Amino acid sequence: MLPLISFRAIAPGMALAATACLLLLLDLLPTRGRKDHLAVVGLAGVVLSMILSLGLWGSDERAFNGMVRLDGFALFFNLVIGFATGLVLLLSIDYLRRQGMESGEFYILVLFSAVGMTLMAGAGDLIVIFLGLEVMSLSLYVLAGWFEGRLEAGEASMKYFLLGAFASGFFLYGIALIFGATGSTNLDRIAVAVAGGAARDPLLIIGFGLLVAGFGFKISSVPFHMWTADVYQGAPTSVTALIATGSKAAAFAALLRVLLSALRTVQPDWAVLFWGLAVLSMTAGNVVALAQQNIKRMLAYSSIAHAGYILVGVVAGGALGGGGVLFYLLVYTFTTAGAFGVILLLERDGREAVAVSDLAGLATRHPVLALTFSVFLLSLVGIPPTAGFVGKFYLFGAAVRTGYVWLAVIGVVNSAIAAYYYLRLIVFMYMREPEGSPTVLVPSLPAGLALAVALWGVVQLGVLPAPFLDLAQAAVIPLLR
Amino acid sequence: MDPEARKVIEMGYGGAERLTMNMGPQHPSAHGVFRAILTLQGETVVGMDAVIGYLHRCHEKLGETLTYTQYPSIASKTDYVAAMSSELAYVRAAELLGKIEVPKRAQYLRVLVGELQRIASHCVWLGTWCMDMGGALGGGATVFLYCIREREMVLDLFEALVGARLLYGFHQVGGTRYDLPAGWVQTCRETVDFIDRRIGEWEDMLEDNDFFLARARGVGVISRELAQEIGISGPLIRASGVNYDIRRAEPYSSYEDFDFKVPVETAGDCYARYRVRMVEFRESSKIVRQVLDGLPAGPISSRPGVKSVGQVRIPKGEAYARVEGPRGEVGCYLVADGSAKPYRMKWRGASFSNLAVLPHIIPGHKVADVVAIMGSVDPVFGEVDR
Amino acid sequence: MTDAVDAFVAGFIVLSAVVGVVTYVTLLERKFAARMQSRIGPYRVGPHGLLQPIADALKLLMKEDIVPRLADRVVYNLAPIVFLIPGMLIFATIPFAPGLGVADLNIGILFFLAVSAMEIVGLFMAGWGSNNKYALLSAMRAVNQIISYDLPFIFTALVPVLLAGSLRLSDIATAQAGLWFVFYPVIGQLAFAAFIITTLAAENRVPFDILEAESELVAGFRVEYSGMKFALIQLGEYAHMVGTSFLGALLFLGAWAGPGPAWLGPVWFLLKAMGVFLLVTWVRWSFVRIRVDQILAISWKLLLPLSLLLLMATALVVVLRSGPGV
Amino acid sequence: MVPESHYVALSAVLFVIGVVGVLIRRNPLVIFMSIELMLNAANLALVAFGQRHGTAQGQALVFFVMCVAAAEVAVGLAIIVSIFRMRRRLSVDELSLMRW
Amino acid sequence: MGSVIAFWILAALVVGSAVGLVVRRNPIHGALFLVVNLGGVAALYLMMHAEFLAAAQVIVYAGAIAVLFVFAIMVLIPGKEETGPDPLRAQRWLAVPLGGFLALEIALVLRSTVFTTSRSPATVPGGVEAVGRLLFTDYLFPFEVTSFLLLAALIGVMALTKRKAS
Repeated sequence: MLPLISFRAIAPGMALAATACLLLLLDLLPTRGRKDHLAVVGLAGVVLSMILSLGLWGSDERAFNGMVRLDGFALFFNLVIGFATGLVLLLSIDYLRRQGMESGEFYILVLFSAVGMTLMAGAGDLIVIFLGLEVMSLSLYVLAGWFEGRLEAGEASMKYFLLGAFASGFFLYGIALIFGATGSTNLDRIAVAVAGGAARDPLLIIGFGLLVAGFGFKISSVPFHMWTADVYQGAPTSVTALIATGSKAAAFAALLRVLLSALRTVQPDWAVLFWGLAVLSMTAGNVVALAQQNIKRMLAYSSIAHAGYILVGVVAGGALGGGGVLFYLLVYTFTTAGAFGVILLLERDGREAVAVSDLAGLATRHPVLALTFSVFLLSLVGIPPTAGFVGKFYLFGAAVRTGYVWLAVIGVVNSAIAAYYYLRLIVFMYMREPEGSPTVLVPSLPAGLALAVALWGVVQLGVLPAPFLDLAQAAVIPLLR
Repeated sequence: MDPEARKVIEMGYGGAERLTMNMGPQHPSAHGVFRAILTLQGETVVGMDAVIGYLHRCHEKLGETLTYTQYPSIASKTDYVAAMSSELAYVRAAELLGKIEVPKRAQYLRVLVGELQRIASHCVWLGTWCMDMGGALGGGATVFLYCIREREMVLDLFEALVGARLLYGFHQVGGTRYDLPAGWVQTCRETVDFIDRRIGEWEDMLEDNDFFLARARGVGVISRELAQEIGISGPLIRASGVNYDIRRAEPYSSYEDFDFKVPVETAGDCYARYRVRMVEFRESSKIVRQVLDGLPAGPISSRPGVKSVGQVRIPKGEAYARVEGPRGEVGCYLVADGSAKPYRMKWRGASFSNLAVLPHIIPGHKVADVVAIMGSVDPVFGEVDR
Repeated sequence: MTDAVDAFVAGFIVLSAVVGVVTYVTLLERKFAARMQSRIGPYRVGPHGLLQPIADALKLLMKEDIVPRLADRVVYNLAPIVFLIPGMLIFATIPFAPGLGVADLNIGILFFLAVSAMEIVGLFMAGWGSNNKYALLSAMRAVNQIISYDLPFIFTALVPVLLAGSLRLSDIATAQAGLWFVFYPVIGQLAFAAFIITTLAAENRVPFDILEAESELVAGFRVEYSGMKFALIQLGEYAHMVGTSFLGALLFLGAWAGPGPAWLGPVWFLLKAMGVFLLVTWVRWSFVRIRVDQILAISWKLLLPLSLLLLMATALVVVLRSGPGV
Repeated sequence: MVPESHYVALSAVLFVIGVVGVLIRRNPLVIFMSIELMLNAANLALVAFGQRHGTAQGQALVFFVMCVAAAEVAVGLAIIVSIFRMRRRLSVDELSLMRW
Repeated sequence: MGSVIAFWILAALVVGSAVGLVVRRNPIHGALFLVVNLGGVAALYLMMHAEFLAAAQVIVYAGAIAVLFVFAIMVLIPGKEETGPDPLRAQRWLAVPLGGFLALEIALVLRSTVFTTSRSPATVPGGVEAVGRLLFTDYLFPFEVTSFLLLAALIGVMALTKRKAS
């Protein structure tokens, strides 16, 4: 029987994929090495995809024999992914040219990875999640090593690839075992089988464990985080931003969907597991971040810690926890993309300024940029009225409401620890004088635009979070039905 | 080949990794005993060292110990594929030194065997070159066998004339040692006509063959400047756009009597060298016919035939004689002291000078091109190493 | 259990027949090449040189078996066998007449393609194990070439599959009862031509024999082999070639179809296969070898798009022919 | 008839060997091959489970895994080869410019 | 009976080659073991009547993937084996407990109800038809995604190698 072929259901992803293919053709036009137009076209595709997502808001359907789901959850994540991709495209334009690594394939691969992310967000079947994961990862593996000729770039790419493929192996074996236990890879049918008693089957339990290992890698939660710092440091800063925001969001989307729609009936069982992962990630991430002297590495460990915070919402589950996760991912996307965007604009002695000490005295020479960076950092700490505060508030609030008080407490303590290393950056910017030649700002219109968008997001979500929170919670509802 | 296709290979073979590969002296396409030490980057040759001397037989020293009567037969052994030209160079040097007149008939006979030799030698060149490119187990072998068949017919002619098939001793100081046997002229005409037709067949077979063209065109380009700087000669320099042929530039042995064309190509690649030689085939047979038509009667030598080894004595002095061999300028430098043996002799082998161009043109080509270029240079190592 | 015995017996018979055919195919090729080159060819051993292959085999068996001191011994020694096995296995699925074959698998042609792709492993082991630069370079070339030509080879072989609507080789043969696929308008001829070209490449015959290119790489991957092992490699190569010829005859020339009683079928099949073989041989003895980069360019720029288009065109034809509703 | 559980057990053994291989080897190519071993084990399990459940779905899934494996190999080998061109020695542990 | 013997032989072959791959220091030998392993698994597919997969396995894995591995190894380390001091990778000690843990899991897996309940009697059609039909109906969407995945990989590899040429 032919499945229901619904282009509606895959419209946002199709828009991205079509744009990527269009870029492939456009890349062939002779343009004397300038590739800006590709980024602009790519951006248009991203915007189109986001508009389509908004236009489809409220639909809830299944297509292709349950392989694809079109629901608020998928659409919300399409928006998050759209923001992440769009910001990264904007940030990359001048940055790549500055590094002498401009090439049409970069933008194409960014879009390819975005397609993979939307696939993961809207997947109704484990095999689609797996394929989406691979589309995303393969593109990111290449992008991570984009700065060819730099040792750390190659190492980042290779480490990312080897560990990523290793994680895929676990993920796949997990799928195989779940298929064995339930006779299907479709999330709905798995849910039926789980409700029907397959939950106690060791096959399912082990399979699910392996699946979590695969997800854990992508969300960089401890103990699957080994790659994070190296890749964040070695990859081009704009790619780092994509890995930190889009790929993490997509992985959380798939994880959340599996947990909430297929395994909701056994929530107490997996909640314990994620409780442990959340605590480990938060604590380990923050503690190690304290010792970092490289801003990109520091942000990498911060991202591990944030994976822990988000996992708190996963543990809480339900509309409240799920909604908190979605909202926080949106916040985190703006904040992190913004923070990496600031770093990417700084140069010292003709190389990227990524050391903490490079920030010294930034406030006196570039007050606007320093202020922007401070806002992003404060949001990462979670200080009102930034978006980070609201996000954390709802995550920990959901945990408290569902009875995980200790988890919330650990989260808050961790936030306090984290404040130290974020604020240290602000201290450097405002209270230290630079040694040697000062760090300079490389002006770039597209990147400025990206920073403005990110800043708007952080402030908007911090000051007027309510409509977005409602949206996030509404998005989770379909999963819980 | 367009550069895109080259890139595919470079990508596949590990980039910076360099491999040193020894080609020869024991190698199917070493044309004897040439040794090329190739530095490969993937399939691409990035450096080449040529090693020669594996066939050194002290030929020049030998020349000092043998008399003017003895040596012409030994001169054959320098370039054993075109023995007639080497013999001629030697005896001409001796004649210049001794101011010895050569009868017209002998001059014509010398042109006759010289051009037949050119045909035979080019046959070997075409066959081996195709075998280098096409393999002993492929189309190359087919061409080789065809060419060898035709060369055999020329060798049959020489056998009827001299009694030997490879190393002749046809020339002697003052003329030639043998006159044409009865019926030889007719056989010769038929052979030349037959080979002319066969050359047409080869051209059809090769020039309509895209694979052959792909291997020959644009490969191993020798620029005009390089050709002149290195001092290559013969078909090689003519393929690089230099109109230089000793038969024309400095006629010897009555070449001025004959009407022939000196083919010149400008591309300088293997295909141009191939074209030059293919035209030379035809021009040679044209000359052969003219010789047969206009062969004057008379003595074949201004000196008596060979009676004793020491009968020729050349007065003191020195001379350099050169002739246009199939491979280019074959020169012989003689220093005489008045005795029956030269005091010093020196060969200028065409292959030796031509070979010197290889290290300049081979880097940048693929391994497979190395043998194609080598073959198109047509070296004979008896002449290189002497 | 009897099934197994039957299969074993059938396998044994086919294997013996294959070895016999392959041995004499070398003589056929040598005679054919000799004719092309105005020679006589082998003539001394037996009447008209008929015993020459046997003499060759005996000679090779008695020669000294040399293993280079620095060779990777295990790999080096295993390589000829690994090389030979696929050459023999490909005959397992070929039906020589209706119902006459070792195993008429329902994925026959896939089995054939899969097994013949395995040849590269043995080749590689030989190239690596010899610890010789010529052999190494040859193995590298082999990978480049075989990976490039596997795709067009598979695509062209799939054209008859589409036309016949089955992967089973006997079905493909019977589907040509009316019209041999080579006579199928346009598609048939193009596919057959592409098949012959890719066959040349897959079997490493001139003009695609860069991996043994004796004027450059002396003998390529088998430069260090002698005696028995050399014979095995040679046998494997010819077996592969004969097998592919049978495949070509089966896919395009109607297999056992031909005038005369049914029992003549296998004879017809053999004749057609030999026809394909001689076609390949004819090309082999009249072309010069081309360069690696040119070979790859031909594959990627010409054959691959062509075969892909051909496959799509065939699919279109099949759909149009059978009408909607499939 | 061999029960499917045997195949699953075999696949699990393969998987474990693959995991151990990834962890104890230093050569990225060998690590990568071990990962292929893991994927292969998953394939075997998928087919066996499909057999157990009486559906060809398992085989369809394996088809996708094969495609993924092919894509991964292409990208992975390109990455490894390109980084190796930068550095002569090829060992994961030596990539310690950056530490954990 | 015959199939049981065949299974054990193949199992031994597959496990042995896998161990060989992990243990041998020479990566080329490892790659050749990989070929053996993949071939063995293909034979196991045949035993489960998944003929199509068996053929695909040989063509894709043994024919292309394993060969690419061998090729990469030959390009990168001609003749060299892993040598030099072992810098003790941080997580290497994990191998033993993890291996043991996973082995324990196998034991658990085999006690799954899936194997203890009675088996569905229908034999699975393993031919191309069954798989093909599934691919173009139920799995149509993943099938199309696969083509996209391959395109992404293609572009990625091109991007990686193109920059090298320039």
